[in-house]
Formats: sequence, structure tokens, C-alpha cells
Amino acid sequence: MLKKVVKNAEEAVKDITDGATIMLGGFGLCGIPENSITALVNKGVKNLTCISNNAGVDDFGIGLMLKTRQVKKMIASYVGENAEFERQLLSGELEVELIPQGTLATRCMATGYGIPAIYTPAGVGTEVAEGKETREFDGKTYLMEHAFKSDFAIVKAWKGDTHGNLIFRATSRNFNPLMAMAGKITIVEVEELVQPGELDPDMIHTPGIYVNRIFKGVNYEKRIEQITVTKR
Amino acid sequence: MLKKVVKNAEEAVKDITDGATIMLGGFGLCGIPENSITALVNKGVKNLTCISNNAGVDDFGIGLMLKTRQVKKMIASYVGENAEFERQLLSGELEVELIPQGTLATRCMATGYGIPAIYTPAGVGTEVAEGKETREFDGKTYLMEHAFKSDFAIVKAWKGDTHGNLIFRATSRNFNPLMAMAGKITIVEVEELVQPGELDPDMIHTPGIYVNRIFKGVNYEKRIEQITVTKR
Amino acid sequence: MLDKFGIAKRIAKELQDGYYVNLGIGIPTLVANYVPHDIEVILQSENGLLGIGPFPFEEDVDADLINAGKQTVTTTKGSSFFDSAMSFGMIRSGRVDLTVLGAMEVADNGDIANWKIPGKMVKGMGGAMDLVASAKNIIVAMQHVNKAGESKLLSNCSLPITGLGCVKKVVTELGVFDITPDGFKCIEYATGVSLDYIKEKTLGRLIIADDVKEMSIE
Amino acid sequence: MLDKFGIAKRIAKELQDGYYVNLGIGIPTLVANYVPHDIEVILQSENGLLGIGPFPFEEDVDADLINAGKQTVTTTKGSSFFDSAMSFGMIRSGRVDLTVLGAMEVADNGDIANWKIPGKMVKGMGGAMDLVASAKNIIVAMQHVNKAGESKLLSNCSLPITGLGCVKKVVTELGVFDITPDGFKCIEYATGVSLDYIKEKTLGRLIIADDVKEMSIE
Repeated sequence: MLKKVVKNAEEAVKDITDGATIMLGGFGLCGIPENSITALVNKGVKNLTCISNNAGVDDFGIGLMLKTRQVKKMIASYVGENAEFERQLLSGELEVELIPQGTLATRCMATGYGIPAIYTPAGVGTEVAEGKETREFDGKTYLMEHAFKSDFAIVKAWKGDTHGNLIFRATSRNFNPLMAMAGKITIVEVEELVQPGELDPDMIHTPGIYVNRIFKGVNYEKRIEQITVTKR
Repeated sequence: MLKKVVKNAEEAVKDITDGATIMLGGFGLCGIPENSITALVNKGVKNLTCISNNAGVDDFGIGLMLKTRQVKKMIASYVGENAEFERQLLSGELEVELIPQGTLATRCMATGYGIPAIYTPAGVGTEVAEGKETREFDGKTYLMEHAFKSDFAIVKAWKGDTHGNLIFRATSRNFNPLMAMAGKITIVEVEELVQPGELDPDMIHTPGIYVNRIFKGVNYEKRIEQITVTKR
Repeated sequence: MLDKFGIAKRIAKELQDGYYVNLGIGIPTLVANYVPHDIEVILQSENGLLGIGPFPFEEDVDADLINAGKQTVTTTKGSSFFDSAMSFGMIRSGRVDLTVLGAMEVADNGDIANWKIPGKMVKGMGGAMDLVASAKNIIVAMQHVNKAGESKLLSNCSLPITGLGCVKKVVTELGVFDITPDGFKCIEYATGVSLDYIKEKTLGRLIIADDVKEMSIE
Repeated sequence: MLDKFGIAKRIAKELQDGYYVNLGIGIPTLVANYVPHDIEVILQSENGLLGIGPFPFEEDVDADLINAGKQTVTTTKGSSFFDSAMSFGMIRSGRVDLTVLGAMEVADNGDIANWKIPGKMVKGMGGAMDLVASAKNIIVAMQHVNKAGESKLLSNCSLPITGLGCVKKVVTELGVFDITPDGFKCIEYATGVSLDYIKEKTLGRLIIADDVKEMSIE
């Protein structure tokens, strides 16, 4: 029988060791694996390389792991909302690789699709292109970008079943299904864990074959970075 | 206002001219754009290059266009169920390029994702590799494969709205969403055409931005190649 | 001289019926408020949404539904959600008709810099490098000068580049400038702004269109 | 000597609990009928389905729901549909644990040919080239000899290759053969089949395992 369900975040991350490379889903604080991040902070695992679009804020998301200095290297596309991150970056305390957001997304997908490299125009002529191979197709220049290698991918889904089939909600989908495909071991936390057959097979965003561990998360805070409203 | 809805297949294909390169969705006879194929046969447009996983059967699907000799070149992965195709191929009457199914799918996706080339291991050491660039990544050899260029993509969806958002059903999804992303002009026929807002935005398989024309198809035959049943 | 809302209003006039548009963070986001009522424009957010609606009423705020600026939003009818790879797929494959971005510097050949001030400030490029490398039509919305009063319309960008030769048009508080082989071409000036003032505040090559006119934003 | 059902039964013994498995057209498809009842195996169909169920009852036949052999099927609980790019994505990225394929020829180094007889017959490679280039574990299910009585287990494939050095095991009506650096290694022989007969019908390098034994398929 498929044995993917684990009890909680602690069990899910128990074999993540110092020096591991981890992908973490989410865009800003939207769709981040809150339970797993807390478990990693509690576990105190160190020298991590984290691949994630952003790095949370000072006191939430990956920001919590930056504060405790568990992250050796951060690979991200945007860090505009995180003062502690920017400080560690500018002071050289934290190794940082900034890469274009579309490149980040596509490199995750390439991993999940077994494609070792793709070409993208993003970053041609910029710092991002340094040391990278360029190539022309139809008169336009592209960079060769490689699939990511990571030990673990940790993502957050809305609903999942015990086979690991996942459904994401609204813009909390973002990088989650891409990273779910890209982990050597893929860990998923869900708001709702259901039995096989309860999710419509036409509406699965991530088929269970990509998922190794799944658990029902608890106490989601789902913090919002910028609450913007229309006044009545 | 978005003006994507056309009256019928005739209107949808009216500017497809002799010599055009056309992608056609479907796997076998499952999920093929029946209405559009009929319209192309009636229109009598010639010297087409067709990109499709299969070529229908002798008297249905793309097979109808082979019979009328409208197809100059066929790009496909499997033709095992089409005697007329095999005859034209072996006799040299029809130009044929056979490519691995995963390569076919991925090249469509590459087009839709603006990626000019990808690497895949499929076909290394075979006839498929002839004339293609190879490259090693981590000690394994891959072929460089290019995105497709086509004038039109013609696909069949289950439901669509007037913005061109599409939902496919069961295995009739197959190549349809990939080709929908890949056409310079994308034409879609649907079984059910609904108003914007009627489809759940979380459950859209192809966002409308990729769709140029959409119409409600009629009289779907949905022929089955091999009816296999369990006896009670 | 325009305020940021004026800049957004002027850019809104570039929108055409049926356009798919990506609006960057800052002034570009404001453009959404000024879409002419007689046309339909669909806004793309690179974090995975086609069909951005207005900000929600307070009771409808949803943490799972934000735009690329991390602001809570709503959806319009006919919207769709997708992952970030598909989102940049539609950008790279040229399906987005217009992209509006902020910038720190623009060069007179269309180069743009907007992601980093070495040693001082790093925001990251986010999706900007993908957008500028692929978009068919890129309009920059920004202030004409920086806080130190120095021109942001230059001969060459002094800051790290985001993309080469990609900007088509710049709208600032002073005017509207097309990028041409001869440099910035002023096609409109803001009410109360003289062409001499524009010349003074523009370091890159500047030419004045024969039919230059006062900007209308209403 | 086995019939095709026997070959399928023997291959079913290679299945392990929790495996994701892709079964090719022909004899491989039959393997699904013999999955041991105490294990759970999920069948992948490269046309976009994880969780293939049995053939439908007549009244449940659905034209939109077929397997890669174009046969009408059903789904199991926990199934999912996806497009062909994702389908081959999971294949190429090594998420499929076992692939069972038919073949026209297999060489003693694991090369396989199964898509074309020049000038005579062209089926196309379908998904086979992708599968053999990526699958971690490939078992070939086929007849030991062709209709002309000639061995299909060869030193070198004479037909156009589908993939190089990829086959791990071959199951025929005569026995079970691992692909080893020393060629085909017979580890089991079918009931009533002599090792001499196997040697006679095998053109590629053949060695007999020290612990070779009679095949059990029940």
C-alpha cells in the first residue's frame, strides 16, 4: 500500500540534515509551508541552501530561518520585503544567488520534467549572464539554464489525498506544484487531507507520483504582507 | 471587448491557406477537433504540414485529410492504426517525420513557454538523433530539440468560456493544452461554451490568453478505436 | 507636472481593447484604476493570475489571493490561476500585449536598470528580467529624476542592467518619450512643463517630435 | 513453454508494493490482470492517466477515457489526469518505477528495437523511445523467436534501435533473462523447456545462472 502519510511536520522533515539543499514553495508569504518551516527552525538544522522565490519577512516564513542563521545560501528572485535578508546579503554574511523569477520557475519545472537544461532570454546582457553559455536562436540571444538539483522540496497545498494528489488554491499555487515535481524527496503539507477518490481526477494540479510524504498541517496563520482593501 | 467567439468551424479555419503548418490535438481518436477537421476537408486546403501525435484512422480524424491528399507532410509519433498512412509513408507519397511522443509533447510546451530549445534523452543513439546536436549532462547524453513553429493550432476542449479559458476531460486532455499554447493562432472547438465566471478559475487547464478563436462544436461522433469491456 | 496618478492615467491611454497587460509594482499598478470604460483589458499577475480585479472589501480579504506586489486583490469574471512556470511561459511566448514597469534608470537606447544599487540596496529582479527580455511592448513609468535631483533618462545606465534595448516608451511627470534610434523622442509634455526644462532634466540624447503636444490625461 | 498470459503472470511477480508502473501495448498490458492482491500498484498511461482501472462495463464505456493502446478503460480511486508533457515529465524524471515493453529484438547488451522494419512496416516509436531513455527498470515481454522462427535475442539488433543499453530483463515463453555484462543470463526456464532448447533459440551471448530454476507463475 502507498505509505506517504506522515503524522506531522516533525516526522516529515526528520531526515533533513545539515547542509541539505531545500526548495520551499510560496510567493512572498502566500502558500508557504508554515508547519515545515517551524519544524526546521525547532530542529535547528544548519548550513542549508534554500531555493525559494522570496525569503519571507523578518519574523515569518524563511525569515525565521535567516534570523536563526540556519541558511548558508539563499537562491531567490526577490528580497525587497526583508530587511534582515538585505542586511545579511550586503554584509556578505549570507551567500545569495538572485535569479530571474521565470528562470527560477522554469528550472524547477525542468527538474520535474527530466530536462537537464533549457534556454531563456531572461538575463541576457546582465550580471545574471556572467559565466553562462549564450546561444542564438532565430537571431535572438538566450542563456542556457540548468535544472535544479535539490535534496528536498517542501510545499504547501490546499487539499491533498493520501496518494499525494494535490490541489492548490488561487495564487497560493505559484511555485508549489513546480517544486513538488522537483524534489528528490517531496514533502507536502495540506490544509485538508482526504481519501483517494475524493478529489476530481480532472482537477488535480500535482499527481501523487511526485509526492513522497504528505501531512495535514495545523494552525495556519496565513499572514498577509499588504492588506489592501476597497472601502465601501 | 474580447472577440474570440466565432460561429462555427468554417469561420474558425477560413484563413488557413495552402501550405500552412497546423498542429492538431488528440491522442488516437480521443480528443480530436472533429468539427475543424471536417471544415478543412470541405475547404480543400492543400499541402498542409500536420503536427499531431497520430494521424487518425483510414476514415476518421486526420485520416480523412490523408485520403483527400491534403497533407504534404505529417509529423507524428505513432501511426500503427492507419493502413493508408503506412501505405503512403512506405511508398514515399507522404513526407513523414516520426518523433518520440514525449519529445513531441515537450516541443509543443517549449513553444508555448517561449523556450526555443530543450534537451531530452529520448532517441539518443537512434535514427531520431541523426543530424541533431547531442550534449552530455552529468554523464548522460541528450539531444537538443527545438520548439515547434506552426501557423495554427487546432484543439478540442470539453468546456470553454468566451474568454478562451479551457477545461479538458479525462484522457482527451493529452496534447490539446500543449498545442493550445503553441499555435501562432490557436483555434478551439468545445462541447460546451459558457460565459466568463462559469468556470472555476482554479480548475482552468488552459488560460484564455493562449486562445484566439473558440466555437461550440456540433455532432461529435467521438469514435472509439478499441472498445474493450469487462463482462458482468 | 504630473503626480504619480497622472502618470498612471497617461499610460492607461496606451491600453487597447482586448489587451493582456502586466503591470509592475508601484506606479504601474495604479494604471489599473484608469482603464477606459469602453474597453476590456485583462491584467496578468506573474504570481499566477489572469484577470486581476479591484482590491477586496475588508471582509473579502483572502491570504491566498494576492498580486505580484503582495497586495490582496480580487478576480474578474473569466479569470484563471496557474503556476509560475506557465505564468512566465505566457510572458516569454509573447502572449502579453503590454508590460508596464518602474525603473531606476533608462538609457536612450532602451536599456533599463531597476533591480539593484551595488553595495546599497538589493531588491532582486523578481520577474522583471523575464518581462523585459520577452515583452513585445514595454512602457516604463517613473519619476524623471531621482531623489538627488539627477536625471534617470541617461545615455548609459550606470546601475546593473535589467535588460538591453527593450523599453519602447517612458512616461514621467514631465512628459512622454518614445525610444528611437536617435534617443528619447519627446512626443508630449506635461501641462506647465517647458521643453527647456525637459532638456535640462534629461541626460540621454533627446529629440523633440515635430508634432510635440501638451499631454492630455482626462 | 508459456503462453502470453504466462509471460504476463511472471512479470507481475516483479511488481512491488507502492510501485508506479507503465505497461506497454500487447503482452505488457496483460500484466495488470495479475497484480498480487496484497500489494498496491499504480499504473501510468502515457496519454495522461495515473491510476488505470479495469476495462469498463459496456454501459460505462467513455470515448474520452482510453489507455495508450487506445482501449477503453476506467480509473481507480486516487487517479489523476494530466497532459502529455507532464506525463513524459514523470517518465523522464525517473518517477516511474518499472516499465514493461514489447520488442521486436533485444541485444545482449540491453539494446532494444521495437518501432520499425525498414521498407516493410512502420508503427512509429510512440512513447517507447522516451520510456527506454529514462526508465530506471525496463522489462521486455516478448516471444523468444519471430514468426519465421528466428531468435529475437541477439548479439546486435538488426532493426532500427529504439534505445541503447536500457533493458534490464527479458521474459519470453522460454524463460527469464537478466541483461548482464556477460550477455543474457538465464535465471529461470519455463516448465517443459530445456536449457539446450533455450541455447538453440538464443543468438546473443547466453550464460546460465548457477542457481537457475524452473519458473513459477502461480
